[in-house]
This record gives sequence, structure tokens and C-alpha cells, in this order.
Amino acid sequence: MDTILSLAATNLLSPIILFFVLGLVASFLRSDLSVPEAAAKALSIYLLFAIGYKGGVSVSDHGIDASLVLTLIAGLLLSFVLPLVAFGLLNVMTGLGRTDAAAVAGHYGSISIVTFVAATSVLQSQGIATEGYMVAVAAGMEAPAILSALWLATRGQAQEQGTESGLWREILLNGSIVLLIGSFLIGFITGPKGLADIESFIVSPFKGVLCLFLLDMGLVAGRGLRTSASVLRPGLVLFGVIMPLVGSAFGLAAAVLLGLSPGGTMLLMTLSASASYIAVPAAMRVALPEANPSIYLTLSLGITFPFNLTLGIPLYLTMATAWGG
Amino acid sequence: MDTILSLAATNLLSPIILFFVLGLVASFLRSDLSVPEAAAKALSIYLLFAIGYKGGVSVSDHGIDASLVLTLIAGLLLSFVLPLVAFGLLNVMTGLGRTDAAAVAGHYGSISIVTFVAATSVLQSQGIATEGYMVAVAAGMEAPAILSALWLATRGQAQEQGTESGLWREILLNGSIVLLIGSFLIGFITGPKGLADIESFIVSPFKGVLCLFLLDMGLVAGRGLRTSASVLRPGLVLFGVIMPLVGSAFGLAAAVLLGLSPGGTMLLMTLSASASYIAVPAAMRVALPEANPSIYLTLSLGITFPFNLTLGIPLYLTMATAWGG
Amino acid sequence: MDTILSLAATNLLSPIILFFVLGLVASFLRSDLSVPEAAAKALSIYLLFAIGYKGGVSVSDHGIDASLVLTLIAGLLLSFVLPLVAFGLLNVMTGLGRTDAAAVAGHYGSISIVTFVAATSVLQSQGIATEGYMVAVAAGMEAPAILSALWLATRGQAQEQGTESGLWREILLNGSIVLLIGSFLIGFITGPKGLADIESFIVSPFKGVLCLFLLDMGLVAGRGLRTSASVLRPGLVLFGVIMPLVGSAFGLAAAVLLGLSPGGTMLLMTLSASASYIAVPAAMRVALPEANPSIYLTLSLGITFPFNLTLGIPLYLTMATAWGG
Amino acid sequence: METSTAKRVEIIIESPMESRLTDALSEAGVTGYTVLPVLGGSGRSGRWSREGQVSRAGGMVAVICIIREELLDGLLDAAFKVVQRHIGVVSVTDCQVLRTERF
Amino acid sequence: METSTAKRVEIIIESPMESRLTDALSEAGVTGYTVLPVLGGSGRSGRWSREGQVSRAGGMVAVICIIREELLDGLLDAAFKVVQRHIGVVSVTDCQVLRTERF
Amino acid sequence: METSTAKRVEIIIESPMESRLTDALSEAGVTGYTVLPVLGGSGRSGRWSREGQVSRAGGMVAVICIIREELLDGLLDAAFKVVQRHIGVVSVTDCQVLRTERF
Ligand SMILES: Nc1ncnc2c1ncn2[C@@H]1O[C@H](COP(=O)(O)O)[C@@H](O)[C@H]1O
Ligand SMILES: Nc1ncnc2c1ncn2[C@@H]1O[C@H](COP(=O)(O)O)[C@@H](O)[C@H]1O
Ligand SMILES: Nc1ncnc2c1ncn2[C@@H]1O[C@H](COP(=O)(O)O)[C@@H](O)[C@H]1O
Ligand code: NA
Ligand code: NA
Ligand code: NA
Repeated sequence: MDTILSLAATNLLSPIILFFVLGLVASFLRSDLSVPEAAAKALSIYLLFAIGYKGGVSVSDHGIDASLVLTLIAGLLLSFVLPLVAFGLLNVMTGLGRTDAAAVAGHYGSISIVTFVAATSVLQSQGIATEGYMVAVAAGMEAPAILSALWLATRGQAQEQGTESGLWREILLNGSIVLLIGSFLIGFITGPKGLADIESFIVSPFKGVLCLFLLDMGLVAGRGLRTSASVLRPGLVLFGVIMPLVGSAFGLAAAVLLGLSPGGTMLLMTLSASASYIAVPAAMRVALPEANPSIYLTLSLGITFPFNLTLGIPLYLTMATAWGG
Repeated sequence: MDTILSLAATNLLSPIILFFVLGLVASFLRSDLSVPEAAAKALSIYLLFAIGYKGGVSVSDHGIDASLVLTLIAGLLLSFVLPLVAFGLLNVMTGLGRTDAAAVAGHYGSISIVTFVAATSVLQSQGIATEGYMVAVAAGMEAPAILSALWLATRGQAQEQGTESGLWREILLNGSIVLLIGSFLIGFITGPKGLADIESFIVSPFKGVLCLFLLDMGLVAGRGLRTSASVLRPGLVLFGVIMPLVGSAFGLAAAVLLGLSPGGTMLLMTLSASASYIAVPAAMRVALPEANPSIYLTLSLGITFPFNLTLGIPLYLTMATAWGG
Repeated sequence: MDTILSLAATNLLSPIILFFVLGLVASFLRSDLSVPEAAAKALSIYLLFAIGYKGGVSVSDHGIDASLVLTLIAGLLLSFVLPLVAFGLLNVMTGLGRTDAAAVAGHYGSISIVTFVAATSVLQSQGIATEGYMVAVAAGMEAPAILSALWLATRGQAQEQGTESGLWREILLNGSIVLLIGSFLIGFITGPKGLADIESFIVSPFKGVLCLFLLDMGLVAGRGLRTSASVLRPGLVLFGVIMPLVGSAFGLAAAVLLGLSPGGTMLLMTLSASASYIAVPAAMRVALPEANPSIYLTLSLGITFPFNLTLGIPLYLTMATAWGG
Repeated sequence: METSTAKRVEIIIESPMESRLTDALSEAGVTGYTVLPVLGGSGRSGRWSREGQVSRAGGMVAVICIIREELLDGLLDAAFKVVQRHIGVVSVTDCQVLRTERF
Repeated sequence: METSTAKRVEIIIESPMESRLTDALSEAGVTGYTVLPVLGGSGRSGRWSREGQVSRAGGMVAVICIIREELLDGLLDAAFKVVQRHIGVVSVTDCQVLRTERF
Repeated sequence: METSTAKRVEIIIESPMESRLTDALSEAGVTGYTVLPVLGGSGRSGRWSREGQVSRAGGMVAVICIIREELLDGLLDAAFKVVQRHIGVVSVTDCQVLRTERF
């Protein structure tokens, strides 16, 4: 308990969190501070590139083994299953209609790569090692949840439209997935020698870039909360805090079964706990346009993301070091 | 006199100045070289983030003292008073109408953060230390001048419109002020330990980014001069060179009273001498739309900024080391 | 033969090439991965800035000599002459009309700066020194080919429109030429001392930025190939592979006459072999609007650029070390 | 396809005034509008371009509003109050819209 | 200058639907269109802005199509099928075009 | 609100021709126009997109001109001379404008 508090305190006072808070505060105060869309996209390209590449290098360093394959499968399963859990919880805790509930549920099965990155950097500053392939697991967990969400939404209904073939390509070849996996593979192929070449681009400035990115996330989340606060009924807010805890418990169980290291356990917990705000929203706009984007975007970005960033990550780390490993 | 010339020469041949000149020349030659708006904004976000954060770390290192508070107050006062001085000079030297003169005057009470940054980097390369809190003073000096300008413009007139409440929020919560102060506070909270984390993002590449930013400033200033040269009557151009000298004298006096170090003195002189081209123009478009933007933008960006950058900074440094400290 | 294969293999597995391939694959799979236009422009500004500046520093280090002037003249001549060669080949190998053939020919006389940069980085990783002024030669070779192309297109026709004066300014003061030459001059003026100031911006992260830029080039080239594959008749594709070889032979001959070092020889071969995709297309849109942009863009970016990047560069290096120097 | 008559209002206005304009529209009961970026332009106050600009001061945006005819006067009154002292252009075009119930 | 009558169709639609719309247009024989970026907007589903967005989910685009009158119905049918379940606005204006042969 | 009749001319043209067009407009006495960015499009020369482009060659812009009716012919003549050999679309719509004195 002592450790978790001190961990939370350290975490809350890290530049990363503070820049997120700055973004939130600026948008609550209605400052016109903003990051241009193109710059925000460039930052996210940088993060995916760096995190994917470093993951690949780390796997090339340690070799592929059964554990990688099993963890990947576990990740896929978690991504399929967690939306069902979330949907059940939503039915109990909130009055959302089926379509909205399915859309929200899909977000919680998928993952937030920035939450993952933030967790990684906490591990790093604590000097805790982790399985390099967790990046691949993160990529694998992005999409399956979308399937579950669509199934939840259309189950028992005459599926008038049939899901178009184009949609699947779009979901699986989503830009962020392709970049993350591609960079991972390139990191795997080029290994530590390749990394040495581009280290001063993707390693040393990484944390600083992350600060800027989180400033932007704070601005966007704050704007969402400000303009869409009305959709956030108490039950929904509560869901946004409880679902990550439930998700992380599933992640913990899987990690223990898999025998992951404490670092890997913590990352799988974080992935399970986090909610998508890039891949899934775009898929939902296409496939479930009747679902209200304010609900799932505000919940994912305005409630669950800050919760994980501030309290969730230290909590998952404490639990992972206690039970995991 | 010898030192100032050699200082000026060194300064004129620094990459920073030369890239500004490249931008000027390119736009005079009507080259299509241009920096996309989103990239220029990203560069300015980077600069504000880095300069604010480093200032905060430096204050956390040296502690808060009375001198910080007094210098901040002095800065606020300078920002209030300098527009009155500028307005007087404009009435004497130019034929500008009241509204235009008030708008121009407001720019000279406020500050140019890039001029400040350029001055800082000259100090650095000369190995001259400075008070870390000067960044906070810079932030404090951005807005008060706008008040003075509005007062000058509407004084003695039936104020038909009343200044809207929204305007004040907008001025005080201007994106660049919020980012500068926010980064300053985060730097203050996270201190040297936080800086170590993001040093290779905000310290080592800083000068290079500054070069690119000044290239863009040169392009924009040159385009302004090219398309708006007609508004620049001789009296106005003269004002654009004399007012920074007058401002710097006020800054020098304040610094001597405050007992600032030579570095701090030079920075306060530079702040007083520089003219805004971000915060104040935006406020003027809203509050004094009748004022001609070509006049104040061209004067601030096309005359005073290059003057300070090339000759002003070495001059202020010479004076600060002679009389200050 | 052994060396060239192993060189090609090393080259093909470098992060730079692999990120280009990732971009190609992503666009073939119709992923929505994309780099915002503003970010792509910012990356290209960075590359021109860094490569120009470093070239200038290197010349300031070694001094200006007759060899620089002679190589520059040789470059200009190559740029004038290669379009004539290309035009002849196109007449023999393809059924392109005069205007299209002239436009394509213009691209092959001019150069691709990214191909040049990729060649430089191969030299670097092989520890092969090179003449710093090759950057200036690259800049010099950008424009003359456009003249030849226009002459080829209008020769023997009543030149109804007369080439407008504005066009020449536009071609010679093209943004990328101005930035490259400007940075070169600034590097030359500020020398190694200036470089030390901005080294951690333009030297260490360079390769990483290049990876991102090549990812984008892969995306753009792939999209071009996907949407314009129909214009690429076999003869044209063959031309896109043979012309660089022919060009590189001219470059080799010139380099041997000039007595360049193996590194310089290889770079002059690469410049001669590469085809423009920035400066010339823009000029062609203005001056030869009847020429079909799909043809010259797809050929240059979709065929010749990847060919040079993957096979051409190792080949030129092998030949340069065998015959050059 | 069933369509109905409406008005398309296009307001080109300085960026710093954007939020004031959209607030005024909302107050006038106009809740549907779309904001397009503007790269540059020319008018009585000269030519300008957005390239390289850091400040919002130099930029403009185009706000497009599609509304039922009977709401036009309210919208124009609201817009006029905001643009009155400012540079900017307001134009109105007749148009047909699908899905009438949305306007 | 000789001009002829045509229709200008403006479709404001969510970014993730852009390629579906343009594919549908192509299928309906409409091969000329232009896509403009959208910065932000407001409608029944609230206000939004593109600033800082990483995802395409939040954005919209405006697709402009200039076509001969006789093709209008085909275009609207095709567009309607795509926008039907989605947010977005379709408006049609009469216009005159130069170089008639191009449409 | 008092309005008066005017014409809204929209010219979609390649980016490298932008300055030639606006210069031609200025020469023809048309000093008011607004330039909008274009993301992509499709026409007889195929589909294109601005994403990832470094060169201006691939891009287009939309130039919007609101003018009094009597100036229309001059504008179209000037525009036509520039776009003649080039790809691009010119359309003219009737519109109403506020603040007539500005046009
Ligand atoms: N006639 C016009 N047609 C289209 N846009 C215009 C027109 N007049 C002005 N504008 C736009 O409004 C801005 C300000 O115009 P002005 O108030 O005349 O300086 C210009 O920079 C253009 O972007
Ligand atoms: N009346 C309108 N005029 C212009 N744009 C609109 C209008 N209604 C909606 N839009 C645009 O379409 C988007 C979605 O609208 P809605 O479906 O009403 O939420 C808005 O965010 C606007 O960008
Ligand atoms: N009918 C049209 N409606 C709207 N934009 C068009 C149309 N035709 C062409 N365009 C635009 O003009 C560009 C060039 O057209 P084209 O000359 O037909 O290749 C296209 O890429 C579109 O951006
Ligand atoms: Na999850
Ligand atoms: Na000042
Ligand atoms: Na060449």
C-alpha cells in the first residue's frame, strides 16, 4: 500500500502526466492552445514507429519462443472476450441502448497505444525489464474487439446490410496497426545494429515527444469533456473507471497463466485495461454509424485514459510485482 | 565599442541569423520556399515548451526569492507603461491615426518570445549566466500591453461597445502564454530530475530547431515587407528602430534598480525592446478591427524583429555588461 | 560480383530501404496509413537543411578548389545532356508522344535528392569519404534539365506562347533549390564551429528522419503505382530501369575525367541516374501542362526511385570503387 | 430523390472571430454549420497567405451554413453583428437539400 | 465566354466514409469531384474540431461534384445510399460552367 | 438585412498555377478572392490525393471570387486564359451578398 501510494505520487509528478494535465486545464479554461492536426498525426507516427521498432529489436535480441506465440494468442482472446464483459457491465450499470453499448464495449476490448507507452516508460524508470514482444501483442489486440462489438450490435437482428468486405480490410490494415507491426518487423530484421543507426532519433528524444503528445491528448480529452459532458451519466463514468480494473484483472490472470515477468504482466494488464481511441472509433463510424461518437470517445479519452495514466498504471504495477512474475 | 562590433559580427554570422536572412532573401526573390502552417506552429510549440520548461527547472534549482517577484512586477509595469511611451513617440514621429497608433503601441509593450530565445542563446554561447525566472517575466509581459492599447484607443470616446468579457479570457489564456507558463510550472515541479528525462529532446536539438523557425520567420517577414512595403512610411520605419532602443533603456533602468545580473539585465532589456507578433496581433484583430494589420505586423516582424536580432541583441548585451550587474 | 551482391543484400536490409518497402506494401494493401502533407513537407525541409548545411561545412573545412568548379560545370552539362539521351531512348523504346517524352526526359536529367541522401548514407556506413561539394553539384543539376525538356518539346514548332519570364524565376528559385543552396552557403560560412552548435539536430537524428521520409515515399510511390499502373507499358518500365544505368555511365565517365574520389564518383553516378520528383514535375505542370503527370510521376517515383534505392546504389558503388578514384 | 429548397450561407471571416461567429449562430438558433480552412486570399486590405504563420491573427476561415429559408434573416442578423466591424465576406446561394428534416 | 448550365453538389461527410462515397460516385459514372478538408463543425451530434485529432474518426470532408443536370439523379441516389445511415449534409446548387465538354 | 445580387466564381486549379491565376485576376481588376486548400480529387486525369506529397506538382487549390455581375465576363476571360491549357474546373453561381459596397 505504501509502495503503491509513493508510486502513484511519483507517477503523478512525472512530466508526462503533468503535460496531460496542462492540456486538460488549458481546454477547461477554454484557452486557444492547440496542436495542429498534422503535427498531432506526425507525433503519433513517431510514437508508433519508435515503439514498434524498439519492440522488434528487443525480440530479435532475445529470439522468438513459445511464450511469444502463447502471449499473442492470449492477447487476441482477451480482445475478443473483454467486449462481452464490458457489454454485460454496461447493461447492468448504464441505460445505454444496444448499439451504443456494443460500440463502447468494442473500445474496451481494444487498446490504447499511448497508455501502453506510458506504462513502458514507468517500467523503464523503475528499471524493470519486460518482454520485447509485448508490442506485437498490443498490435494484435487492436482489432479483434471490433468483431465482438459488431457481433454484439447485430446479434439476433436481421443483418440487413451484411458487413461489407471492405470493412475488414480497413480494420485489419488500419494505419496504426500497419505502422506498428511494420516497424516491429523492421526492428526484428535489422536488430541492434539497425537500432544503433537510428537510436538518437527514436530512443533519446522519445520521452520529450511523449510529453508533447500527451499535452495534445489532454487538450483533446478536455475539449471532449467540455462539449460532451452531458452524455456522461454517473453510471457511465463509473463504468469508465471500473471497466479498466476488471480488464486488468483479466490481463493479470492471463499473465499469471502464461508465466510472464512482472514487467510483462503489468503491460498485459495495462493493455487489457486500456480503451481504444483511434482504431475502434474510426471503425465504429463506418460500421455502427448509429452509435453516438460523443459517448464512446468521451468515455475512452476523457475518463478511462486519464484514470489509467494516473492511478491505473501504478496500481497495475503494484499488483504485477505482487502477484505476477 | 570594439567588443560591441565584434559581438555584432559574431552574432551576424551565427547560423540562427543567417537562416533568418535566407528566409528574407528567398521571399524577396519570390521563391516558393515555404514552411507549412502546421509545421511552423509545431516549431513554435516546441520552442515555448522547451524554453518554459528549462526556465522552470532553473528556478526550481535556485529557489524562489523576492527578486523573482519584484522582477515579475517590474515586467508587468513595463508592459503597461511602454505602450504609452510608444504612443507618444508615434504621435510625434508618424501620422498614424489614434486607432492604428494604439494598436502599434500595444505590440511594443508586449514581447517577442523568439527574440528572447535568440538573446538567451547569445548569452549561452558567451557563457553568461542568467536568472531562470526571466521566462516567467517574459510570459507576464505578454498581455498587460494589450490593456494599455485598448485604453489608448478608446480613451475619451463613448465606448459604444464595452469590452466584452470573453476578450479578457482570450488574452490571458492565449495559447502561447498558457504553454509557456504551464511548461514553466511543470519544469519547476519536476526539476533537474525531470529535465534529465527529456533533455535530449528539449536541450540538444534546440538550436537547430531555432534555425528552422527563424528561416520561417524570415520568409514570413519578407513576404510581409514585400506585400506591405507601401504602409511603411519613413517615420514609421524610424520608429521601428528607435522604439526598441527606448524600450531597452527602460528595461535597463528597471534592471539596475532590481539589481539583476548582467545576463538578466540584458534579457529584460531585450524583452522591453521586442515587439509582439503573435499574442497582440490576434487580440487586435478582435478588439481593434479598424486598425490596419499590415502596419503593425510589418513593423513588428519586418523592422523591429530583424533589428533586435542583428544589432539590438549585441548592443543590449554590451550595455548590460557595462552598466548592469 | 561477390561484393556487389553482399553490398546489395546489406543495403536491402537497411532500415531505410525496409521502411520504403513498408510504405509500398501498405499502399498496395490499401491501408489508410498516411503521412500528413504538412509533415511530409517538414521532413523534406529538414533533409534539405541538414544535407545542405553539412555539405557547406565540409567544403569550408577542405576549401574551395578547381575540382569543385569543374565538377559543378560537369554536373550542369550532365543535366543539360541527359534529357537528350533519355528522349532518344524513349523514342526507341516507347510509343510516347513528343510532349510526354520531353517531360519524362526532363525528369531524368534532373536529380532526386533523397536518392542522393540514401547514397550518402551508404557511403557513410561503408566508411568511404567523399567530396563535400557534391551537395552543391546536386543543387546545380536540378534545373538545367528543365530547359532541355522545354526545348525538346517545342523544337520545330511555332512556339505560340513564348516561354514566360516568370517561369525561369520559378524554376531557378524553386524552394528546394533555394533551401539546399542557402543551407550550403550558411554551412560554408559558419563552418565546423556552427555545425557543433546544431549537430545534435542535423547529424544524429538524420537517419531516423530519413526512415520516416522513405516510409512516406513508399506510400506515395505505391499509391501512384496502384492508381496509374495502366500508363506503365512494358517499354516504359524498361526505360525506367535502363535509363538510370545509362545515366550512371555518363556520370562515371565524367567522374573519371574529373578525377573524383570513389565516393564522389559514386555520388555523381547516383545523381546522373536519379530522376526528379519535386522540382521538375512542378515545372512541367506549368510549362508543359499537356504532358500527362501520371506518366512521369509514376515512372520517376514508382520505378526509377526504388530501382536506384535498392539495386542501383550498390551497383554504382561497386563500379565507382572498381573504376573510379 | 426528394429534395427541398434551402439557403447556403458562406461566411469568410478572420480566425480570431470564428468562435464569436459560431456562438452568435448558436444563439440565433443555427446549430448546423461547417468550418473550412482558408489558405490565403486578397481583399481591400491586401494579399495574405497562411504559409509559415504561427499566429491565428493572419488567418481566415470559411463557415458554411445550410438552413431553411425562414431562418435566413435571423442568421444574417446574427452574422452581421459579428462581422460588422471586421473584414470578411458573406454570401447566400439558393440550394436544394436531401433529408429535409435535418435543417 | 460561353458557359452552360450544370449542378454543383456539395456533400459534407465523415472522413472514414470518404472512400466509400467516392467509390459509389465512380460506380454511378461520376468521375469528377474534388475533396476539401474540413476544420470543424456543428450539427445535431454537437460541436467538434479537428485540432489535435489523431484519428480519422472525428473528422469530416467536403466533396464537391460539378455535373451535367441529367446525371444529378444518379449521383444523388449513389450518394444517398452512402450517407443514409450517416451524419452529413448534401446540397445542390445551380451553376454555370466553362468548357462544357469536360462534364 | 439588405443584400444585393452578385456572382460566386469557384475555380479549381493546380497549385503551381495559383499565383498565375491570382495575378491574372488582379490584372483584370478582381482584387477580392479567397484560396481554399484541396485534399484530393478525381477527373479525366485520374484520382489523386495530397497525403504525403512533398511537391506542389500534385496538388490543387480552390479559388473563390465573389464579384458584381458586370465584372463577371472580365474575370472569366482572365481565368480562362490561365486555365485554358490546364486541368481545372470553373463554375459560376448566383448569390446574394451583404455589404454591397465591398464588391
Ligand atoms: N470578393 C471576394 N471574394 C472572395 N473572397 C473575398 C472577397 N473579398 C474579400 N475576400 C476575402 O476576405 C478577406 C478580407 O477581405 P478585405 O476585408 O477586403 O480585406 C480577403 O483576404 C479574402 O480572403
Ligand atoms: N446545416 C448545416 N450546414 C452546414 N453543415 C452542417 C449542417 N448540419 C450539419 N453539418 C455538418 O455535418 C456535421 C454532422 O452533422 P450532424 O449529422 O447534424 O451532427 C456537422 O458537424 C457539420 O460539420
Ligand atoms: N466535375 C468535377 N467536379 C469537381 N471537381 C472536378 C471535376 N472535374 C475535375 N475536377 C477537379 O479537377 C481536377 C482535374 O480534373 P481533370 O482535368 O478532369 O483531370 C480533378 O482532380 C478534380 O480535383
Ligand atoms: Na483493453
Ligand atoms: Na517590448
Ligand atoms: Na539524373
